[in-house]
Formats: sequence, structure tokens, C-alpha cells
Amino acid sequence: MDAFLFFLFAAIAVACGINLVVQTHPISSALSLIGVMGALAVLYLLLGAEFMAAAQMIVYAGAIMVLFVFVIMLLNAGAETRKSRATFAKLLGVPALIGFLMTVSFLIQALLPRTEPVKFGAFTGGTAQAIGKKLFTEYLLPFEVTSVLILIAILGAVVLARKEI
Amino acid sequence: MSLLNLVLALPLIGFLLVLFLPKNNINAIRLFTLVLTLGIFVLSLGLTGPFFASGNGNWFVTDVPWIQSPEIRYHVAIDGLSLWLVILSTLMTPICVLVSWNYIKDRVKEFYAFLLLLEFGLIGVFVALDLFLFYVFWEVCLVPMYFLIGVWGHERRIYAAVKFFLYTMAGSVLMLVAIIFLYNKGGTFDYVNLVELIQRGRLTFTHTEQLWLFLAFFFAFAIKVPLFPLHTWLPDAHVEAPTAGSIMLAAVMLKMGTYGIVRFCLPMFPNAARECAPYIVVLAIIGIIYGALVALVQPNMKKLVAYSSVSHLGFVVLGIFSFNQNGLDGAVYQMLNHGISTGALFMLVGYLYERTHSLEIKDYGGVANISPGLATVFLITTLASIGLPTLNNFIGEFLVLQGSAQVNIWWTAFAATGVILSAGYMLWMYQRSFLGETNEHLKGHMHDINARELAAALPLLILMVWMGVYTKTFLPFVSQANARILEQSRSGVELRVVNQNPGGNVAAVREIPNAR
Amino acid sequence: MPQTVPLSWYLILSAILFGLGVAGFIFRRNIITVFMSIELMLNAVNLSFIAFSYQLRQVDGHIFSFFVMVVAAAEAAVGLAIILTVFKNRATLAIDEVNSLKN
Amino acid sequence: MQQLWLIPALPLAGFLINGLIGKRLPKMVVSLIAVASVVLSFGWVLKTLSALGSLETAYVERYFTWFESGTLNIGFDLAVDRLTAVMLLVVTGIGSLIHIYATGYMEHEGGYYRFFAYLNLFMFFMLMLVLGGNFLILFVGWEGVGLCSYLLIGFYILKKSAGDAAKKAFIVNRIGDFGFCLAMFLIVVNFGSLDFGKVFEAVKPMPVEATAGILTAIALLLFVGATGKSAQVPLYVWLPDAMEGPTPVSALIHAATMVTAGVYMVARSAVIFERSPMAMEVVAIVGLITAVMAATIGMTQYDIKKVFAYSTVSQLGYMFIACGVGAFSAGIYHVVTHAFFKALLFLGAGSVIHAVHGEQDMRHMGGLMKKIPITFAVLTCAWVSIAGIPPFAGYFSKDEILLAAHHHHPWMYWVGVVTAGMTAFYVSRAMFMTFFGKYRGHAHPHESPFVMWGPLAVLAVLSLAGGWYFKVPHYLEPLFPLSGEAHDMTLVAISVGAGALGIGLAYVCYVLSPGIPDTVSGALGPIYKLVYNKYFVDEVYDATIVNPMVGGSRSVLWRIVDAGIIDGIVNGTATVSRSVGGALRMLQSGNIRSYAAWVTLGGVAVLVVLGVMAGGAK
Repeated sequence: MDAFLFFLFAAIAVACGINLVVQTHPISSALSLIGVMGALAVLYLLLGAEFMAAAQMIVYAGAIMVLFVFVIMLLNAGAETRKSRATFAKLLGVPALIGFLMTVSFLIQALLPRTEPVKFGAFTGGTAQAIGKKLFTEYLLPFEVTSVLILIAILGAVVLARKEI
Repeated sequence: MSLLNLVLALPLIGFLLVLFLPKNNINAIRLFTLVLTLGIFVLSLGLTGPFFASGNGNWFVTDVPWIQSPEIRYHVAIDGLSLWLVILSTLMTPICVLVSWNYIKDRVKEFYAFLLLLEFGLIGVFVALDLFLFYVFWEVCLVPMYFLIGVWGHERRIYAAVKFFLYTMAGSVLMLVAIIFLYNKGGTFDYVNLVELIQRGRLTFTHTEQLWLFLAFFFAFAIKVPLFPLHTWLPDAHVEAPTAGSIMLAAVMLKMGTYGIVRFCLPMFPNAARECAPYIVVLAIIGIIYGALVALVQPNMKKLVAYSSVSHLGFVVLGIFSFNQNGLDGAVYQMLNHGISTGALFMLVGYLYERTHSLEIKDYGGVANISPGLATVFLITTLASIGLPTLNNFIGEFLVLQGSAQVNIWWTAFAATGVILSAGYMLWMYQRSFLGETNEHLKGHMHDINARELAAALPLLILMVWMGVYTKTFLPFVSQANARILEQSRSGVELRVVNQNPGGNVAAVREIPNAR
Repeated sequence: MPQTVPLSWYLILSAILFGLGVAGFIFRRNIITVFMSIELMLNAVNLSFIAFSYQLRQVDGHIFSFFVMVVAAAEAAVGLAIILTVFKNRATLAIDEVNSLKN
Repeated sequence: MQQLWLIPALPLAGFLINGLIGKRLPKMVVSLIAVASVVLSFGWVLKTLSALGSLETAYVERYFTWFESGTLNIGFDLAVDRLTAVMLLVVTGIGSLIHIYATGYMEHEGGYYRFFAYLNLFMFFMLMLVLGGNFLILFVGWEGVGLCSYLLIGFYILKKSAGDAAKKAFIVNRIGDFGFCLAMFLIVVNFGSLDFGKVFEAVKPMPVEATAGILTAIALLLFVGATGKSAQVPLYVWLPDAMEGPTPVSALIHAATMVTAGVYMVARSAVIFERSPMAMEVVAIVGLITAVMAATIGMTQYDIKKVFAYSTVSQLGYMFIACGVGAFSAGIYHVVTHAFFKALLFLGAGSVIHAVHGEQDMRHMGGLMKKIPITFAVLTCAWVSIAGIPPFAGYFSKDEILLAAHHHHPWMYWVGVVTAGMTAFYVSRAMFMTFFGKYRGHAHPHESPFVMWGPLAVLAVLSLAGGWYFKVPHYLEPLFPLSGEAHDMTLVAISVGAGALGIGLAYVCYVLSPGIPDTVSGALGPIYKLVYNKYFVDEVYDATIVNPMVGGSRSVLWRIVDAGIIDGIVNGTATVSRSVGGALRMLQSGNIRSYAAWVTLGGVAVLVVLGVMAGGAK
């Protein structure tokens, strides 16, 4: 069952990822990205990260992606016109990408041979309670700093979106 | 918190505070900077206290860890060598504030902030006793000066600023390499420890190592001095810099180089220093004569003064590499003298520029008729600069030449021609710009020196006479500090004979804590 | 069909998704899509974090990915604001035309 | 303590008061301060000297250490011995008279306070020079008087020629100072001190150097300094130009006091010179050449001040002949008498110039005897004195010098006699052209006020009786023993005869038959032109030293070496870096996607390296 779920959602994630890249219209890409995120949320759950799975759905798929879609609509962005000038980037990018995938896969296979099989329920430390404990004890300072970061981000967004600029 | 830390920290605090002042309230910014820098100056006078009370030595020592690994310490102290240089820095900064009072019209806040940052860096350079800390301060000085030239300079300011920056960086990077090498070998960045290790023979270098280390340090310092033929950044930087920038550059920044040579090159690499001395002296003498000859034909006042700096700093280097008490005393004294007299010259040229917006000598003439006060101040400064006895430069030049005469009278003979030439170019400039018939288009623009300008000039004039007549205030501390440095650079000579076993190196390094 | 998959497969999936993100970043011309590609890469990384967290039986990986998520949110806010500004000034979303760095 | 410092301090105070607030003071007060400070100083000199008594040995006062470095300790020392005493009296005495005179002469000039401030400053430095107890204090005064000379020559700041002359004076003096400095360095290196007492004590036991040695080197270098300050060949060129300054300045600085500093310094260092016959010979010969050369030029000039200027150069040459042949006291003797009559000549000339409203060309004078009789009377006193007519002042000192020269080398005596004749000739020529015949100018000559001719009268008395009254060589005997040689009356008669001949010849040429000079100069043609143009020395210096130096510096050092080679290398490095950067710049296309591609590539590279390393580690 574990393997089936993994293959299913991995396939969904990859398919949506490919769709994200090949679609010319940003709204399709955005929807694909939501698909990726949803699939990933299930995988998180498989890995025992229930809080993260929930957060993934709520924050990512919910809030952030809504923002994206909202901006796309606001700008009334249409499909890309097929006129890329960055041939150089492609010439360089394709082999680089293939090289990247091959290297990473090789490294994972070669250097991490003793990975255990993933079984649902084998790790139950990812509950909201456990994470909350960590966040408010050991990671309290970073947590508070993130609040400042978000505050600054809000201010930045407000300043940037003002009319004068 | 010792007084020295306070003097060092205040400019930095001031720098931060100025950033928080409202941008448009120019008066508040100027006044704040002036009061603060004056306060720092008064405080820095307090640094002389222990020297007058209980003689020479390292005073106001603070030695605390800064970074654990690699072990970098915040180690600062002053001795007779750095004392007056620190006070020179703190004196020149308020003067620069006064000079820039009306001259700087835009980005006032940033200007004074950079000035304070520069002061911080300069004081730091002179008091740091940890090589890494020294390097940090060395680079800190670079940034504000780069901006002072690049933002508030004249037409070709970008070229000059970049040239200045690249020249200095080129040298300091080599120095950094040398510092890191020293750390790897000696296990410490601390100057005092290093010198002691070298003195005791626990840290020895092979001949080649020492030579390269010396050259790496010396190259960085020689660019800053500047020693012929590394001097071409100086005229450009001076010509393009705003008045305050020129003053700080000439009065204090150039001394970083000579100070570095005396402080680091001599005690740490005595053998290499002595080995290279003849070549360096030749360069210094070439610099003296060459700078003077080129100054003679400059059509631009600031360029003329800049080349005269090349010539004067040649004397300093000549004195240092004479390796005797007179030469070294003269060299250090000459550093201070040059700071005062050339600083004053740049200030006065700045005054002229403020009035007419020209630096070309041919645009002037007969200024003495309209502005007798300015002419008088300029004349006294000129006379100080050409080394008239009873004014400050004379003592320095005399001691330097005396020192070199003890080594080789021919050095002295050639170097002394620079003294003749200095009279030539300075008086010629004075004559062309101040004497004769008044230039037509000066009328209406020229006015005499005003109270603020006089207030900036007067301390320097007083110092010129004071340092020229009553050297007892200044010279004894310098002399004692130099005696120690000479002692250190001498013991190295004997070491070469004593310590010959090649295996001694490793054993020596082992004994030092933190050695790796 | 095996019952379970090794953890490394998750990592490989993460790598593939990351590669897709890079590909999107390189090949897409629309700024928004490029931006989404970045999100994809962040997600891929998050997956590895959580996978390692499983392997090590420690929750710290979750915390990291949590922070990544927070940063991603902040980044999205600012980034989209920038995109809005760029669009307002240039009336284009094509990334090739936003090249004022060049001169 | 005799408070010697008061002697220079009084004029210094005058300088400070006048210099700082003189602008706001009335002329009356300015002149009062200036004159009073010098007169008081003169009074203090008299008091001190009477208190010090016979002064068989030097009396030294040390105030504070000027600077100390290692074993070298330079004190702020003032010292008085008989030599100094003579110089002090001359400087303050004549200085007082000239100050009084100047209050009249400068009455209508602008910058009145400035003038007196400078003049007081000059007195200060000159007194430091003669009072200095070591070489360096002497050098302070030495440079200081040079500075004041610079300031006063260039006093008329509107005149370009004045500025040029001032600058020339300073720089030529600097060349001399170069020698002086080197001499000091050598002294310190060899004797470890600059105190006159210590150095001379150390030199005394040294043997006379048959061949050139260290003492010869020191002596010659000192003499280089003296040639600068005292206007000897080859550095005399500044003195004639220095006449651009106001006339009292010419009298005080460029006749009576400053220019004799070189003689004083050589006499002061007599111990060193005496041990180096070679240096002595050089001194004598340079003095001789200067005396002859300047005298010939003096005979051809028309500017009254220039005539006297060349006369000064020539007389200074005499003094150096005296020093060179070992008769130092005769040299100082001549310094004193020369101060009397040359100051008088200049001040008289000033009075004449004042009378004819600034005219200096003698061709536009003449017949002034009736119009300014007092000036004529006092100038006549100077005239007979310089011409060496017994028993006036000039006769005594000149006689001493010529006799000493004869004792040394007879040919020097003969050259000296000829020069004496020429001296008499050109002074007489100036007198005849100015006061005899008909007035050739257009102004309305008038006699000078009392403040001007009063000092002249005093100087006239000194010129007449000073030589006979002040027996300087006897006074200086403890320092410079007299040779004790009997005066050979024949030699005396010959030199006096030469003087008389010079006067007579001038009378014939310029009063009896004024056509002769033109005929003679026409006949001599090129030689006359050569002399008239001062042997083209200035032009030669310009062409061989000044212009090549300036031109070379400009076109070679600055434009080629500095801007071309050094900056070329620097900028070349920059250009190379830039072109390398230009190639790399292709990467920085500004295209975000190509950046991303590069980042990916870099990531791959890093991963590969990591993998290889990790693989290697396993």
C-alpha cells in the first residue's frame, strides 16, 4: 500500500510538474503547481509529517497559490508568445539539467544505500504538538525572527505596490 | 572602558547617530559633527596624560578576544609612536568639518557620516595591535575615502576614486596574504606576541620567507606612502577630492603607510628590511627629487601640493631606512609635520577654490592685494612646507638628513637638493598666485579669510611654530618609542647568526598556544 | 510491486521536482511562471527535509521546512509586489525584456 | 644671567605687535614701536657688553633644549664673544639708524606697518644669527634673514620684477644653504655636536690637512653657504636684482648686515678653515674673482642702486680675500667699515631717489649738488671712505686686507690694488654723474626731511672716523692673533694712489670731458657689451640650469615618465583587466535565464566535485 501510494502521488507530482513547465499560459501553470503541492502533501503524510501536510495544503496550496492566481488575473496575463531570445540559456540549460538529474540520482543511489523502507506510521513525531513544542522552546528565536521577516515582507509589499513607483 | 576605547568608539557612535539625524536639518548635522569631533579631540588630548606623568610605554591597553576561531583579538594600545598620530587624526577631523562648512552643499548628512567613519578607521589603524584588527581598520579607512572622492569630488572623481581604491587594494591584499601566512606560522595575529616570538628566536623565517613577507607588507605600505613609482594615484586623488578629503588624505592617510613601515616592517622583518634598505632609499631619493621637479611644472595647485607630498614623504622613507635614531625620529616627526603643513596647504587651496572655483595657478595672481589675511596664512604655511627653521618641517628634515648622513653622506647630498627645489616650486606658486597685479576676473570673487576659516587654520599655524620651536612636547615620546623599535630591529640582525638550525622552526611554533 | 519503497526514492523524486523547477526557471519567459518554478524548487527541497527527518526520526527537519514555507510566503508577497511594479512600469511580463542590469 | 635673549626678543616683540595689529595702528605708533624695539635692543647690547667686561672667552646662555634625538642634542643657546660683540654693535647700531631713516623714507608708501614688521623680524633673525651658540641657531638666523630678505625684496607686491627678484634671492640662497646644511651634517657625523665650543675644541688638536680631508670638505661646504648669503661667484646673481626692494632694505640687508653673514660665518669657523689650506685658497680666489668681476660691472651700470649693489658684491669679495689669506680680523674690520660707508651710500642714494621722485637712472640726474646739499655732503664722506683715502674708515680696513694679501701672495695684492682703483672710479663716476654738471631730469628735487638726513649725518661721522676710532683687529686679537708684521709704507702708498687715480680718472671722464666714456665704450665694443650686460651670467644660468630643469621636468618627467610610463602601466593594467572583464561580461548578459543556467551548471559542478570527493573518501 505504501508503495502504491508513493508511486501514485509521485506520478501526479511529476506530471503536474511537467505540465507546469510546458504550459504557456500562467494560469495552467498555477493550477499544475497546486496539483504538485497536493500530491506532496500526501507524501508528507506518508512520511509521518501530518502537521506539515496540513500546512502545505493550507498555506501553500491555499494562501500562496491564491495570491498567484490573483496576480495573474489582476495583470490579465495571457499566454507566452513564442519568441525566446535566450537560446544560449537553452543550449546551456538542457545539458546542465540532465547532468544535474543524473548526478543527483547517482549520488543518492551511491552515497545513501542504506535508506530504510518507508512505512506509514513508523515515525509519529510530526504532530502539531511535537512541532509546537520545538518551535516555542528550541527554535523560539528563529520563530520570532520569522515574524519580523514577515512584517518586513508586508511592509515591502505595501511600499512596492504603492502607486508612485 | 579606557579612554582610548572611548576615543576610538565615539566616531563610530557619531557615525551611527548622524545617520539618524534628519536629512534636511543641515545645521544640526554640521553642529553635531563639529561638537562631537571637537569633543573627541579634547578627549584624545587626555591620552597624553600617562606619557607626561610616567613616561613611555604601551598605555591604555585593551586586549580581549574578538573572534574565537581563528583567534583574533581586540588588542589596542598607544605608545609614543601612535600617540601623536592619533591626536593628529582627531585634530584634523574637526578642522575638516569647519573647512567643509559651506563647501559641501548636497548630501550633507552622508558627508559628515563618512568623515566620522574615516576618523574611526584612522584612529583604529594607529592603535590596533592585532594584525587582523589592523587590517580591518586599514580597509575601513578605504571605504569612506573612496566615497568622499567619488561623490563630492570634481569632474574626474570617479576615475580618481577607482584608481585610489584599486591601488590601495592591490597592496593591502598582499598584506592580508602575509598576515595569514604569519598566523599560520606563528599561531597568532597579535603583534606584540609575534614580535616577542621573533625577538626570542622562537619564530624564525627562512631568508626567502622573510623577504617575501617584508615585501608584501612593504608594498602595501609603499603604495599608501606613496613611494615612487607607486605614487600616481595620489595627484589624481588629491585633485579630484573635496577639500576635506584632500586634507584627511594628505594629513593622516598617507601616514598609515609610513606608520605601518615603522610599526610592522622594521621589528618583524629586520633582516629583510636592512637588506632592502639601499634599494628603498634610492627609490625614496628619486621620489624626493622627482616629486619636487614634477611639482615645479604643475599648472594645478592641488597637483603641485600633491607632488610635493611625494617629495616630502620621500624624506620620511629615507629617514626610516637610515636605521638610526636621528633618521627614525626625524621620519616620525616629519610625518606629523607633513600632516600639519600639507593639510594646511590643501585647506588654503580649498579656500581659494571655494572663492573662484578654479585650481589653475594661472587663474590667480595678486591675491595678496585683495586678501592680505589669506596671503599671510598661506605664506606662513608655504614657509613651513619648505622647511624654514623655527617652523616644524625643518626639524624633521634636518633629523632625517642627519640620520642619512650617518649612513651615507651622498644620500644626504642628493636628498637635500629636494630642499632647494621645494623652495623653488612653493615660492613660484606663491608668487604666481598671490603676488603681482591682481587678476581681473578675481575681483568680486575674492574676499579675505573669514572667522570660520581662520579658526580652522589657526590651530595648524600655532602647531607649526610650536613644533618648530619647542619640540620637547612632542619629540621625546617619539624618540623613546623609536629607540625601542630600533632595538627590536637590531636584535634581529644578531639572530640571523645565532639561530641557524633549520629544525628550530617547528619546535618554536609548538610552544605557542593555539598554534596549528 | 513491492510493498514499500526505500527513502532514497523520495529523494529522487525531490531531485526530479527540483530539476523541473530549474527547467521552468530557464525555459519559461513569463515572470510569474518563473516565480512558480521557484516555488516548485522550494517544495522539492521541503520534501527532502521531511524525508531526512523521517530517516533520522527527528522533527527538526519539519521545522526547517516550516521555515522555508514561511520564507516562501514572504517571498511570494514581495515578489508578486515587484512583479506588479514591473508590469506597471514596463507593461510586460516577459523576463527577457527586464534586462536593465545589462547596461 | 645677562638675559641675552632680550636682544633678539625686543625686535621680535616689535614684529609681533606690528604684524598682528599694526594695520589698525596709526603710522606714528607703528614707527615708534619699530624704532623703539631696535633702539632698546641696541641699548641692551651696550648694557650687556659693559656688564660682560673684557669677554676674553665666550659667554654662553642656554635656555632650553631645542631638540634632542639620540646623542644629538641641540640647545637653544645664545653666546657672546668678541666677534659677536662687534657684529651685535654693527647690527643694532646701524639697524637703529636705518629704522629711523625708514620712517621718513617710507612715509608715503602703502603697507607701512608690514614694512616695519618685516624689518623688525629681520633684526630678530640677524641677531639670532650673530648670537647663536651653535651652528643650528646660526642657521636659524641665516635662513630667517633670507626669508626677510625675500619678503622685503618683494615688498612692492604689485611689481612682477620685485616678486621675481625676491624668489631668485631666496632660491639662490637656498643653494648656498644646501652646502651649509651638508657641512652641518658632516660636523655632526664627525664631532657629534653642533656647539661652537665643542666642535672647535675637537677640531683644534687636528693637524693641518695637506690634502683634502674631512675638514676641507666641511670648510668648502660652509663656504658654499657663504657664497650664497654673501653673494660671491657663482651665486652672486641675486644681489643686484635684490635692489627691487625699498632703499632702506638695500642699505640694511643687502649692504650692511645680512650679506656680511657669510663673512661672519667663515670667521666664526676660522678654526676649521685654518686647518685646510686648500679651502682657504679657494676662499681667497673666489673672493678675488668676485671683487674684480663685480667692480668691472659696476663701472658700466647707470642705475645708481645697481652700481652700489655691484660695489657691495665687490667689497664682499674683499672680505673673503681677507678671510682666505688668513686675516680674519681684517675681514671683520672691513665688514664694520663697509657697513658704515655702504649703508651711507645706499641711504644717500635713497635720499637722492627720494629727491627726484623715484628716478634711479643716473643719466637723468646731475647737478644735484646745489639742490640737495646735505645729501651731497654726507655722500661725499662715504665716497672718500670707500675710495680708501686716508684717514677715513675704508682706508684702514682695505689697507689691512691688501697687506695681508701681499703677505700671502703678492699677485693677489696687485689684483686687489687694481680693484681698489676701479672701486674709486665707479663710485666717483656715480658721484659725478649725480651731483655734478647739469640736471638732466624733469622732477623738482628737494632735500629730505631731518629723520632721513639725521641718521645719514651719524653714518657720515662713522664713515669718516670709524676706522680710526674702532680698532677692530686689536679688539679681536684673542680670537685672531695679529701677524705683527710692520706696515710696508710703499704698498700702502700704491693702494692709496690707485684710489686717487680712480677718482681722477672719473673726474676727467665725467666732469672735464664727458665724451670720453662713449668713445672708450665704443672702442671696446664687444667687451663693453659683455661687461654692461653683466657677462650674461643670468642668461647663462637660465639657459643651462633653469630652463633645462623646468622644461625637462615638464616634458620628460611629468608628461613622459609620470603620465606616460607609470600611469601608462597602471592604466594599461586596467585596460587589460577591462578587456578580460569584457569577455567575461558576455556572461553577464542581464538575462536572468542565462544566469539561472549558469547557476545550474555551477551546481552540477559542485555536486560532481562533492560526489568525487565523497566517493574518494569511501
